[in-house]
Amino acid sequence: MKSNPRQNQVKDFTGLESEYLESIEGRRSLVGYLCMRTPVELIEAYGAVPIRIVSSPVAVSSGFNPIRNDACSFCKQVPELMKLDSYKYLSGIIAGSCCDQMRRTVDVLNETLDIPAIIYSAPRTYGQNASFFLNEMKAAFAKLADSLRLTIDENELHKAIKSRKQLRKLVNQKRYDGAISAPLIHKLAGSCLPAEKIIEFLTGLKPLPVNSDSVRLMLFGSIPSGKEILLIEEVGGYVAVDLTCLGDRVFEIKQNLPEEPFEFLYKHYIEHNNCPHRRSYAPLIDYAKQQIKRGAIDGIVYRSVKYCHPFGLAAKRFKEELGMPFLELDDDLTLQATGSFRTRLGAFVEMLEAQKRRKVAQV
Amino acid sequence: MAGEMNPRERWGLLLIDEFPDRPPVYPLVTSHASAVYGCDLISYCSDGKILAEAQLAAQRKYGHEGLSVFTDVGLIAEAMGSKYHLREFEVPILNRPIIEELSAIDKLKLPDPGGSGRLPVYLEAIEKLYQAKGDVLPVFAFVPAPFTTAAGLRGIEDFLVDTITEPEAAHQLLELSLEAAIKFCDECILCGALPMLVDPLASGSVISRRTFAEFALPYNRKLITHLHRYDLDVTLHICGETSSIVDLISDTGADLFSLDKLDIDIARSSIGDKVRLVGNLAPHNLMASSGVSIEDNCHHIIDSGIRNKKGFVISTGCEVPIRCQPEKLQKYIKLGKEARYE
Amino acid sequence: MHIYDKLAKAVVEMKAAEVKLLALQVLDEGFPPDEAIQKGLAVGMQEVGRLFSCKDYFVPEVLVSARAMYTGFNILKPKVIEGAVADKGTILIGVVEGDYHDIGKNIVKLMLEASGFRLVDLGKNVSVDAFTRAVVEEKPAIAAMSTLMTTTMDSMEEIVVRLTKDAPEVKIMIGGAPVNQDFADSIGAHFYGDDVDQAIVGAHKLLGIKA
Amino acid sequence: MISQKIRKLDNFELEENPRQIDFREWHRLFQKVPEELVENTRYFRDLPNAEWSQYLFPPSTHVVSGNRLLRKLKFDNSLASLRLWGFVMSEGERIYRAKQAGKKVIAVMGDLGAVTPLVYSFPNTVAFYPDCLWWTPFMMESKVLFDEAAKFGLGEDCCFVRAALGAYSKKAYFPKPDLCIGTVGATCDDMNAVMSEVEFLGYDIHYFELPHRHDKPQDVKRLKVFLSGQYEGLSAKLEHVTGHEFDLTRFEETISKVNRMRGAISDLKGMLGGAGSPLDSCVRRNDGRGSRRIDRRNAMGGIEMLNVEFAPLSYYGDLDECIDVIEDVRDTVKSRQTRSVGYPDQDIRLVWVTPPADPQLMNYIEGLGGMIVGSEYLINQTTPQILENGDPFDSLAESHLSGSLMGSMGYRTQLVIDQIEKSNAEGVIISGVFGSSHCPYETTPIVDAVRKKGIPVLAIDVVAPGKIMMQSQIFNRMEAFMESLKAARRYRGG
Repeated sequence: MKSNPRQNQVKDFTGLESEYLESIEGRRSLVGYLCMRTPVELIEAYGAVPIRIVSSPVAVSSGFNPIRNDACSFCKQVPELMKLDSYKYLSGIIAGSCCDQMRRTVDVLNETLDIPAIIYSAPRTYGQNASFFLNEMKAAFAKLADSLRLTIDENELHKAIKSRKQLRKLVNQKRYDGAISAPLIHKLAGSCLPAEKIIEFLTGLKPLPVNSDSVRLMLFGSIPSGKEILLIEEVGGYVAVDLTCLGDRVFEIKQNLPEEPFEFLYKHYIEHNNCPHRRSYAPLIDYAKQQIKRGAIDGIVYRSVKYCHPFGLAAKRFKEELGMPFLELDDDLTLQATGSFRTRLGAFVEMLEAQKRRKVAQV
Repeated sequence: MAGEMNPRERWGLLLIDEFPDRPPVYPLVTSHASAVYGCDLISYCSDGKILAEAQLAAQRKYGHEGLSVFTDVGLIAEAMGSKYHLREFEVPILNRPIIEELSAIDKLKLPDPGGSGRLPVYLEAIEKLYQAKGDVLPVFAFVPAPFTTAAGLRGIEDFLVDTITEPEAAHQLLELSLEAAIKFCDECILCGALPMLVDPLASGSVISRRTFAEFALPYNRKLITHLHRYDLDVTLHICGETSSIVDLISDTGADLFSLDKLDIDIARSSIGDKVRLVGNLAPHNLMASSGVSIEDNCHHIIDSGIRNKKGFVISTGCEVPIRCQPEKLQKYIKLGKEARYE
Repeated sequence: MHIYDKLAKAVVEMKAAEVKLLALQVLDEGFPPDEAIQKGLAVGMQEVGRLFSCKDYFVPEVLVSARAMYTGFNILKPKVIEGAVADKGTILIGVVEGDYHDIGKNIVKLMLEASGFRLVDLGKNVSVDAFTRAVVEEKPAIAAMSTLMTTTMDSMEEIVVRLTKDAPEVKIMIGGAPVNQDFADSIGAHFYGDDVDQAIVGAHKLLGIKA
Repeated sequence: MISQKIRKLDNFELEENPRQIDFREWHRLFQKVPEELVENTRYFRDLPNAEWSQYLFPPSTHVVSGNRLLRKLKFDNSLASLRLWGFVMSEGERIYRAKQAGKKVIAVMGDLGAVTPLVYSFPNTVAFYPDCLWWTPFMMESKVLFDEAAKFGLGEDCCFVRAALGAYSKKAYFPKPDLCIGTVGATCDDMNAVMSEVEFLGYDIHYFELPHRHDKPQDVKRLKVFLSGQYEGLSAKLEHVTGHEFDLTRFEETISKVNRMRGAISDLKGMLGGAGSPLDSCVRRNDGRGSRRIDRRNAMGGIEMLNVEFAPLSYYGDLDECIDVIEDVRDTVKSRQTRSVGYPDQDIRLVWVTPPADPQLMNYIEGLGGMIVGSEYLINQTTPQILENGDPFDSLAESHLSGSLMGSMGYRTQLVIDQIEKSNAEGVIISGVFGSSHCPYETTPIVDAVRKKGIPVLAIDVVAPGKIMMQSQIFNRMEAFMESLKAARRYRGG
């Protein structure tokens, strides 16, 4: 069987991650986080390892789950995910209050887990209430650190911020070059590795050949499990931009941010966040349009998690305003959903390929 | 299309002095519904279920913005004992009035809305229409006004003569007709319909301003005052020429005036700041035989009506003829729906 | 005041009892009854017609006046010698099928009679067949029909079509609330009258005689 | 000046004994109300010659304008309740009239009544609560507003508050607001999505940030300072919109009125909740066939109380009149309790959790013998007395902090437990809404906590209008629940 360079990338990277986690086992606390509105640098500055909690299409035998069926499929899954090996060893959980459901999920975690789960508020308005929300963020971390008996290392904080900045720059460049594939960006976005290690890994990466005939897709929407990216590749599509909260958006470089570390983290992670729960639709649509242009996108795969209000309820608005071929995958995170997604993605990509061929022929 | 109002919403705004996107388009599609539905008028007038189904069929076909429960102006008189003649393809007519001698007035009984004459037919129709479409379409119950009912009890000619020769008896009859109307209106309201008073005989083509002021107006006013206790907006329809009494219409307290043969400009300048106008394409324009185009005739009505200060409903001057040409009615409704405020 | 004028006045003032007394007085005092009808009752009715036209009088007033007039008429008519009354021509009148409203028709009939026409009244709810048959049989100079209801306008059209074929010489006039000149033109009626006044003028015009 | 005697209606008795009547009967009872009283129920009493401002009408009036559910409901037969319904049902028109009369119309979204006192402390303003439009589809038994919201992609997996978006889009349910205030943060996600769409439709929204509530005192203090700042910012915005400066005297007057209203509501809840266990409150009464136990009976209907409890969200567009209307209800209940009269056959004590969008459910349980003695309608922030004579914004912040929705699940659960204890409830009904952002999380913990206290609980999801089959299932469950409560009482020897 021919080896797939993209999958090899991912395999190599996850290998690196496992190695790292083994190397620190028992020596550092693992802190889970639920939303990309979490400044991972801060977790690192406390000497802990940030573990992104990602949805999984693998059914978990539930036992008791106090969350009812009509809750966001991801949130509903979180208490069950905690029983998986990947999250069993977490010492604590932290989350920016990205939506009501997430807030409630943290409540449930507090009821069902022995480890602390902490949430801090995030604003919808920009600028005017910054100092309060910045303090909320600081206080939440301090509270978590307190219960985990961790102390902050200011030097580590500076270092982490600096290397993350470097990382973002590098990721953007390599992604543009085509050296970083979409499955890999998904892994990078949720990686527990310190920035230096990721940089080290990326530096050696060579641009991968891209089939210029492939349809270029933008993945948009709420937290993906990663399987949809693989499915898109499987049916011959190319994810040129990943605007989910586990994709290119994580590595976005934001302009004119303050130097002071906490202020920087607050602005970068919390305030300037393109999530429909905390932003009006108009700037979000502009933002998506820019990304569509930048990535020369042919079509959009919009992923919404079933009963996710921020993304689910915004889907129609985006579809109408972006004026592009648009496929909505409403994922309830079951294995059955995967099967139907494959079929639907296949049809979508085929349709776009046909369109593209017609366009080329016309030229 | 997002943001489009439905008839209920449009009427709702109109009735609180707000201007919706456009005036409601509500031609008086009454017995014509039987033609759309394909039933004879005897069943239409005597079976509430058929009346309702015919109204719904007509509304589906034309998309006009209100349901009308109406058979004939003798309804209450019949319920009080006058004999009416139901005919297959024409509206019922008075056969034999109950009050042939004035002395019989004392023996006259108020009708029972649940059992007298065809009143239950009406109520059943209202109930069915309200259940089916009441959330999006207002249901109008056409209730004969006291003056018209009194004429039905006494015979038209005799009643008109009474107004001059036996005014006291006429008032007595009117008083009873008023009570009957109040009783029946109350029931219509309970079933979900907005009463619309029809007073064809109080027309300026038939009686003088003086007769109107003495015999029609006070009873209409009392009836409307009663309905106003429920905070309901009442429509008064008077057939024929009404220029001589138009200024008295606002004295009845009617919130909407459905005008027939009266230039809408006159109505507007006379009572337009107090009363919403409903009107008034002449029904003969809708007949197949009419040579004139709908466009020519409706522009003046719509353009003038829409400027009425208190609001306007695009309608016909009187009932749409049973044998109206559907294409013409459709055309009128289409043009009406193209009208816009601002 | 001459007794004829008194009769006319009593008719106008809608005083049936007075008309009755005056009519009896006419006979008592030996006035020619046809003259009393013509110069008294008819003049009164014409005045009523005028008042009706200028909207001083309305249907109730006309009805009461007419009742007063008939009180006198019924007393005087039996005493009239045949042929003494002028005859401007015969008019056949009726309300078309489907309509039972005949007040308007009755008033028009009354006024035309008062103007010296001979009237044949078919009544109300007259079918197309009955109307046509009557015209063919009676051979009137004018056939007049009315309706108050939009629902019956079709019958009017049908009658006109039949008459044009079966009795081409008869003049047709129409009236009634829902119809108008356009409608009259479209069905081919010879005259449309908006009110009683016009009906009288029209009848004279159609027959080319002076009012 | 209108004399107090005429404004207060409770001197006039429609019927001596309380009972629940349908709208037909009410329609007939209404005929007995003297003309004078009808004419003197007016909103916007400050406006002269506002003949449209009467509001005392029977439900049949509102049936005619399409509120079809009213035909299925049962209402309390007092004049105070009649007046309450008339006042509540005329709110839509009232907001339009306010705008016509030049008042500033302020939409208050997502906040559930916390910022309303500030809005009314500016002259010539009325507040309304668009979220409440969720009742309209039920009242009209119509999908119109839901269908409209669906055009924006807000379908069945979104809470019923999506009706508010439909109303914004249709522009036929309230006039264009002069200002929309949108509370964001620790409120519902679905309302947040509604607000985003409303903003996209071109409405200007002033966002009021509401961080979630912490339980530790020092955190609460920090929050209070922040909320106080939010109020200050909102006040500045209101100054701009109304063209009037914030005035402390006027503010204090308003707050004292709001407190009076909140006080009346709390009195009412207290009276209905009553003291003592259900068994203690049984009295013996000789009815001629020997001595018989008569249980304590319900003195006011659940849906009337729902209307009363929701009054502090927007005061239904007229604070002064609203106080009067509610005090009338309170006085009616007081007089009934003094006379020891109530609805016959209603004595199973229930706490209702989360307002039911469909008032029929509440009516139904009463028909089965239930009386609603306590409630947790997610509006705890509208219940405390606002501190008078303190710093205005601090006082508002302080009362805001008691909110039901902004705290944790545990906090809300505790509020429910408090209600149960206060009212000696025998059962709890939780009426959730499918697709809302908090019901799926709260229901189970509340159910567990209540059961732990040995109180049976019935959790249902309110069914959208028109789904008859699903609704009858809920009715069946209610029947079974009430049967079990009655059996439990027999078992205890009640």
